[in-house]
Amino acid sequence: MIQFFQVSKRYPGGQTALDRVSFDIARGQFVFLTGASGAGKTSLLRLIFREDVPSEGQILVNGRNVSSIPPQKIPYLRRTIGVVFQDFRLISRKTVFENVTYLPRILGTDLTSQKKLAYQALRRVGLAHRLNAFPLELSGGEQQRVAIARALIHEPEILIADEPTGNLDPELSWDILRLFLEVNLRGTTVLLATHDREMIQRVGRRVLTLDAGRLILDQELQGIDPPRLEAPAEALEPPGPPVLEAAPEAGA
Amino acid sequence: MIQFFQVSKRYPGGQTALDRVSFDIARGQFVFLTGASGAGKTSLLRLIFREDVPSEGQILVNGRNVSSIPPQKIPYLRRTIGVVFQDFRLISRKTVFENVTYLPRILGTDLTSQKKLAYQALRRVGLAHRLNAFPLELSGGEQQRVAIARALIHEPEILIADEPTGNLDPELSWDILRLFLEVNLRGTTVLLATHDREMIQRVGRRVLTLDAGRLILDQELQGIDPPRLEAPAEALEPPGPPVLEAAPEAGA
Amino acid sequence: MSFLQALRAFFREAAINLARGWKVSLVAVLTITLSLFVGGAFLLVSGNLLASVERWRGEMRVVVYLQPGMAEDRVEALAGELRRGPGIAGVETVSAVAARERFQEAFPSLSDLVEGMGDEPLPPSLEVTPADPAHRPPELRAFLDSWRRRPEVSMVDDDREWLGQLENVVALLRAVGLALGVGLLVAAIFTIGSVIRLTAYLHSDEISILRLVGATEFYIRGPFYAEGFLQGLLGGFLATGFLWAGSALLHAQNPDALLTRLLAARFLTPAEAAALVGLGAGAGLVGAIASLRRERLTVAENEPAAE
Amino acid sequence: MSFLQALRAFFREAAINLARGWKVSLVAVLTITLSLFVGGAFLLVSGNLLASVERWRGEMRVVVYLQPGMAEDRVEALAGELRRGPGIAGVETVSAVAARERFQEAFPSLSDLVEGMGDEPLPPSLEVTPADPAHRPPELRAFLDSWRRRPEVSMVDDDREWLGQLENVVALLRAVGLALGVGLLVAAIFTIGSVIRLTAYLHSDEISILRLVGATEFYIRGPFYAEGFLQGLLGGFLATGFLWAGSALLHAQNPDALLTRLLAARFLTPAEAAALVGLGAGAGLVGAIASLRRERLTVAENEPAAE
Ligand SMILES: Nc1ncnc2c1ncn2[C@@H]1O[C@H](COP(=O)(O)OP(=O)(O)OP(=O)(O)O)[C@@H](O)[C@H]1O
Ligand SMILES: Nc1ncnc2c1ncn2[C@@H]1O[C@H](COP(=O)(O)OP(=O)(O)OP(=O)(O)O)[C@@H](O)[C@H]1O
Ligand SMILES: [Mg+2]
Ligand SMILES: [Mg+2]
Repeated sequence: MIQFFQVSKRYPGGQTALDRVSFDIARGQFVFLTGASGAGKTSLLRLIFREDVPSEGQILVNGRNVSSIPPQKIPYLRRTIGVVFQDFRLISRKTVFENVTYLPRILGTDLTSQKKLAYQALRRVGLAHRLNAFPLELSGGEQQRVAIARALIHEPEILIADEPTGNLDPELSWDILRLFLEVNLRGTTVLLATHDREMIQRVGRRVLTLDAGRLILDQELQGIDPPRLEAPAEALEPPGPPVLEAAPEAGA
Repeated sequence: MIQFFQVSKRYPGGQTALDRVSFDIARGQFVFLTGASGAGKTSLLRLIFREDVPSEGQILVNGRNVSSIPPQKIPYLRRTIGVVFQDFRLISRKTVFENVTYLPRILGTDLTSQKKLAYQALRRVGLAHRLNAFPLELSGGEQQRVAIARALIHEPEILIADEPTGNLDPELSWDILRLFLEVNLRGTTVLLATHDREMIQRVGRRVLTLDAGRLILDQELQGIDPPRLEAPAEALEPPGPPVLEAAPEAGA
Repeated sequence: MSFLQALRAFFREAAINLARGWKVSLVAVLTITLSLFVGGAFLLVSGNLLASVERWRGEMRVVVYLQPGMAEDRVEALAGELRRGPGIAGVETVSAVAARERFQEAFPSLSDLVEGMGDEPLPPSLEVTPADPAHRPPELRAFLDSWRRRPEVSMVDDDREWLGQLENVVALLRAVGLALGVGLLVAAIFTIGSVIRLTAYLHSDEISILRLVGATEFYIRGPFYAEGFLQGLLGGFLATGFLWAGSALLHAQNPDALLTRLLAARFLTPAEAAALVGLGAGAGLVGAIASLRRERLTVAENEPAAE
Repeated sequence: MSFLQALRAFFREAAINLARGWKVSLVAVLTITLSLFVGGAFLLVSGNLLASVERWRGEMRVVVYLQPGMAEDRVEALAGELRRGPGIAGVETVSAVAARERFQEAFPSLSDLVEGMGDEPLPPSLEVTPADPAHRPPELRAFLDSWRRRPEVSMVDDDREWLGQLENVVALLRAVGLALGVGLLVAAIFTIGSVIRLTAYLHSDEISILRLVGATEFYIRGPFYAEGFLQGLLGGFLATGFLWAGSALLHAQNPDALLTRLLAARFLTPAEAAALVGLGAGAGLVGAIASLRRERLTVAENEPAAE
């Protein structure tokens, strides 16, 4: 379903976001993508629905090479992919209803069906009662759930979710994860970028780990099996007096 | 330093975000604010730096009643408060340097000093090398750290951070937390809204818990003492086959 | 989605944008109104002037001035001779007395001067109406030239000469009006383009989401084209309305004044008015299309710079 | 931050905004240019006309037309009598021959008519120069009226009458120009206001951050006021430049034409030009201030609606 062959991505500024990444995700798989801040997760996801093109390498989505796809075919590729953006990308001038029904509107769905679809999608994320609110009238977590509802409004072939639970409390995170698993069960291929190791540990499944743009780990976790991700040693220590030195340079 | 007396906040749409909340935070305290998505955390924080006014009740910040403060005094109140917004609020037209130096510019600091301040603040969050990047050229976690650097550029009297580690991996989250603890040690009162129970457990300190706008818990945790927050029962169970019913209506 | 459905959606979206950003749109609409108004006004005035010229052409005469003090019967004899000339429809005699009276009417301040003199100071004349007012056949011209040289004749004055000059003036007027109208129209297209580009910029977040969700270029651009079209259409209607109001005002103020008769005898025909409105709508569409060349929208999608 | 530092910062910020959004700003600048140009042009033209009127006033004479055919010495005697009248600086005689020549010069097409007559058709006249060209003392008026009734006199013609009419025309011209200029200026203020409001809208995210970080209203609004001021200033300079260019063009094309002498004898004085530019800058500032009343910026801060 999604195949990366030696894909690299370098930005004009000189940042190397991805470095010869190769993997193959089969139809119907549920895959976690993890790695430190700036490791290249978002950059990788953006390549799949062609928000950006790779500097090197080939990407096949559904058997199609997305970097050589003709521009007028791009919309049809994108309609099969639901995306939850890390920064939500809700339009503040539009209501929640209008925000989640972009895809049905594009497809020419009539208003009644749009309303039904929107209600269903919002109910799944627990926000059916905020249909007519504007995004700025929602809490951070509610906005995130609207973004999730938008991605799920038509059951997509591929679901890409970039840190979809960063603003949610653990219970809601778990609910959303269940929702994704359920969508996955119905046949959608799911690729989910997250920092939440607890979530990955609990769910298991396949985990791709990026580090400074390189794919350093591609493991298959089993349910609640103990994850083999390196646990932060100091995280288990008592906090004690805070260390007075500045944070080390992280990221790229 | 920060006192709430029976504060309620109802939005025009009819949402009740806060319901008779009272508490008192002393100068130099380090306080966590937690609660489910839509519990009212952001609404509470916004009242402190008067981005909004309460529907009922009184709020004293540094002995000043912030809802009756004359408009022309508001800027001077705000200059003493550093805020990390849940949605970052970085200006995409401006570079990282320009984004973090708003306060020094307002105060008329000369360019050399601005550069020094920006460099110091960015180094603390590990982003000194991206001084001239634009926010859209940064990863989600990097943007969040720029927002943190902006709040810390002048050591504020009060630091308010709304979900400041939602887009950071556990190691970086810990680094940022250390940074906040360090700032707190130097005298800044810190109020930090977060969903991250692990973080709260490790650090301890005082925890305010909101639920549907009501302050339901005000506890003092000790270091690594086991937290007394109700742990989600099912979170510890194996995931098993995903439950096929929709997520329960959460939030308000 | 059917094409018609899409069109309807575009116009609804465009109308909403116009209503929300009406202050900026107003500038664009008024610019196009001004350009069409100026162009239309020149067209109207020059059209009316041309019609007057055409009418005068029908009344155009050649006047043969005779020597002063010529006897009445001699004048009549010359008139009879003229009448038999080629291409001449009729000849009327104007006596010296009638000529003086006309002069006094035309220059009242000089009236006393002419009055006080003993003899009739002005000469009698013969007013010749050509058979075809628009054209002078060569025989007629030769005939008139022969009269110019006769001793009884002091001067032959042909209206056609100054009418030709008037026609030149009207043509110039029309050219100036057209140039001004076209110049202003270009400015209007530019302004509409600016407003559309601005709307696109203000909506760049939405455009970006539409793209990412799988909207086609046609779907994304449609509302902007509709917006330009609507602005132009509105400008066209306003311009036609103002022209009509101006014309009506002239008529109401002094219905018989020369100015009214010259400039506003006739308003635009429905077809001409429709053409004016259509021109506005077309200009709006062109402005919208020009402002949304491929690069523009792409820039708005990813980049922070373009404002 | 000192006031001067702040001003410098505002103008730098405003210049950046203008450069980035120049396409929209252009519309505003050109509107104010147009308004100042039209206002300035009317001012200039009417000013020049008034100057001409003033000049003519100095040359203004009363003409006493005598009876035709009057003998030379009688004319001279009358001239001598006139010279002794009250408030009269001088009297010049114009003989019948000179009068005919003048008439032929003024109406060349009627030249033949006057020529052919036996006697001199036009009367001799006496041109009286009043001592004070601007005012007619009552004695002079009574004196002239007594001459009007004398049998030797056919008519007394006082230049002052039509000059008064010309002055009315100039006043009308000036009023129309002022009205047009003011109307356009209001439109320009409106346009500048729109552009500023738009800039504020485009920057509402930044305004919001500035507020939250503790910027004062003065600091937040400063750059927008500076932007309006700069737009108006630019418009004022452009208008002055265009006026100057138009005037120079007229001079270059036909330096001696009546039109040039009437309309463009004199360009704006430096003080007037500065006033025009200042008016533009002031209008820009007013537009900026009007567009940023308290409510506006607050709305932009929290609300999604206002576009
Ligand atoms: N448009 C861009 N231009 C230049 N550099 C960029 C751009 N987008 C991302 N980068 C850089 O590429 C690297 C990878 O970014 P990416 O957004 O893929 O990280 P990420 O894994 O999603 O991080 P996070 O967990 O913080 O969201 C980072 O160093 C980032 O600064
Ligand atoms: N401007 C607003 N208008 C109307 N309702 C609002 C507004 N802002 C917030 N709300 C509502 O008030 C409630 C509390 O919102 P708040 O943002 O304080 O929650 P929160 O605790 O910060 O949640 P999260 O963890 O998801 O950020 C929510 O139900 C939200 O929908
Ligand atoms: Mg990311
Ligand atoms: Mg919140």
